[in-house]
Amino acid sequence: MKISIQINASPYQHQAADSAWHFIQAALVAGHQIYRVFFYHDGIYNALRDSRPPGDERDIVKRWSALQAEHGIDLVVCVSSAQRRGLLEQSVARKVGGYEAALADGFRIAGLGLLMEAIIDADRHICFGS
Amino acid sequence: MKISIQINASPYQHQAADSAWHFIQAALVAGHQIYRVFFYHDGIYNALRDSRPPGDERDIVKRWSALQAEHGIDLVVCVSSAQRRGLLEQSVARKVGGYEAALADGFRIAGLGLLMEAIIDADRHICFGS
Amino acid sequence: MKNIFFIIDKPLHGNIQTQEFIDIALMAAAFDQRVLMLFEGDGVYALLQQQTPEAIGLKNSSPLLKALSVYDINDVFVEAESMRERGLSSEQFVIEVNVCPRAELKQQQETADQLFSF
Amino acid sequence: MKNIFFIIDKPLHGNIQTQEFIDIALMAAAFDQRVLMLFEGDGVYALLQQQTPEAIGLKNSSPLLKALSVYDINDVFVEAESMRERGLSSEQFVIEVNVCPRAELKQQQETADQLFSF
Amino acid sequence: MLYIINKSHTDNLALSKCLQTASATDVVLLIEHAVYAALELSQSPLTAMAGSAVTVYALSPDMQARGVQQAACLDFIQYVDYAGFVELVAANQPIRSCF
Amino acid sequence: MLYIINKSHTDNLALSKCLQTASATDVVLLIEHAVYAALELSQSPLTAMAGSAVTVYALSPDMQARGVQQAACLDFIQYVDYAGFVELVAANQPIRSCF
Repeated sequence: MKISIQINASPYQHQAADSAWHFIQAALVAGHQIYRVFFYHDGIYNALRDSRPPGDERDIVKRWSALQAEHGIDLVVCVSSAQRRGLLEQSVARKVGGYEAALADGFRIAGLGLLMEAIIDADRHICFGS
Repeated sequence: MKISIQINASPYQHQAADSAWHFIQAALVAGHQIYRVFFYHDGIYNALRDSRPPGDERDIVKRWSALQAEHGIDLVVCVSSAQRRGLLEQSVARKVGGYEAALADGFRIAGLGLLMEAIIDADRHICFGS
Repeated sequence: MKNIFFIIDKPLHGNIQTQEFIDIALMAAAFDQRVLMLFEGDGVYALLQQQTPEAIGLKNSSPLLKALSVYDINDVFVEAESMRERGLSSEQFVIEVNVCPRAELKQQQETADQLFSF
Repeated sequence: MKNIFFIIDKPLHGNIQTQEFIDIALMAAAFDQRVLMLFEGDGVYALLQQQTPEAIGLKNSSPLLKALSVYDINDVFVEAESMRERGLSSEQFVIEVNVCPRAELKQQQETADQLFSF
Repeated sequence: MLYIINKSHTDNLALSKCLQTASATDVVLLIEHAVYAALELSQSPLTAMAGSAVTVYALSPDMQARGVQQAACLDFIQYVDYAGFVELVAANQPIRSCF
Repeated sequence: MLYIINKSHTDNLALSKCLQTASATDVVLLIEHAVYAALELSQSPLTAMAGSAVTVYALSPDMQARGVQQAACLDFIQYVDYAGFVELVAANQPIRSCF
């Protein structure tokens, strides 16, 4: 089954990113395909590359990057949610002197169209929020 | 009267930053002193320099910077909240190849001791959260 | 074409969440999906006239509701119980809506391909 | 020295908020302030034994509660009504606490210089 | 004691809880989504408080933002703008933000 | 329909609301702070649901994290781990995340 995921809340302050990650792990083990993970609202903060949690805690951002590296899962950050909150596309960052490398490895920034595509093509779309 | 302020929630997704800002404006007009604004928990996202809201909306981050520039109000971002969530001190950012200029103008990053100082020295300490 | 049911149970002004949520509904309509919108709980307050978020420096999002019909989103429902609990009548709303009882809306939701809330 | 009253009304595990909040209390104690802690509402669940957040990959924050006495924070209260509503007894808790009725805690709060919740 | 409530009563029990212990010397201030509780027909825990000694304020700019009209509110509610909010903070101690 | 509830019932009315319309074909899954509602002595809206046709699951890893013991839960509650969560998602349509 093709399952699409949406994350609407910031990491650490809410359990959404943790719940989604455990769900995805179990879905992969069960042989399902994760069509896409779409980060919306405060969910975009999951993609901040400079996140440095204490060494004895899980690293949520790195865990997302690893999910992409190991399973090729498409991690998409909504461009309008991100721009409002301080995470810029590389081309925009370059133009305004912002942080071109703010996005952690494995994520890409794109429009709401990719969310629609996921909803239309996937068999299930599950939201995790605050 | 010396009033100290604490912001515990992210901008835009919650009204906390707006409520606090209007409160501070009114307090200044009434002749009170704003001892410090301390950003804790997800409140640290108020200090992301690259935030670019649409042109027809208020710019929360710029508004904080202006408050510091015009009234010299001390804007302090908690170092441990910030590091966990992806906003690094300049010296740390330099060391790990992060974004040295991630912090918007007028903010500084410091420890919880500055919150304690504010609570002890100020006549009132008001929290705004989600 | 999928039936996508958007459920708004939060007010319109004060933060960006509801506005960002409606953006998804408009995008779904632009993608030629069948969009149904339901206002329930405190979401019914989103429909009130005379909201002036400019009073706290916020952009007025009420025009976004008026844009629904422009995007051919005409299946806009309000839960009757939520209105009654708040003493509201549909004349107080900025757009025309279908007032439906909770039980009927539940049946409608069961036929949806996708339920969306936030 | 100020009387600072910390009110915890949320569980301990699942997210970082409560842990970050307790950090403030420890810091206040380190600054030689008089710290009082009150667990009420769902906050009483924070005191439960046998929490194993490792099951969902989270760090166990229960030791933070045991650290309170190390920081000389001994005025730890639990609202009796919140415990009763949840059928909990203080033997189920990881630390020793003072169980107090709501009305008495209200009087205590009135004497505080600073009330802190999150 | 000044209670600052910022969530809708249909979302959160903070308002109910503070009214359980609030006394004549206490002040309750409704801000943000909590202003809906001032409405007479809101079925909020305030509707049972007529004649009580507790003083309740609502932040009028937050009411305006949401289209909450004073004429539709409970008659014992008082109104403040941000300047009044600051005055309440200066006049009351301690303050509890019920977030 | 699968309802996913993630907030404590003392914080939020999502669980009450979904139980008002849930029928025999519906499934309710409690995750995150919502698992406290499975406790027999929680005074949650579930405590009045014994004998009802609605199927209620609680996510066991979230229970363990919080020290919520199965022995202290209502006897009609069923338990799933994340693998079971995935199975519930695969088996039910539509799904409503009540956040």
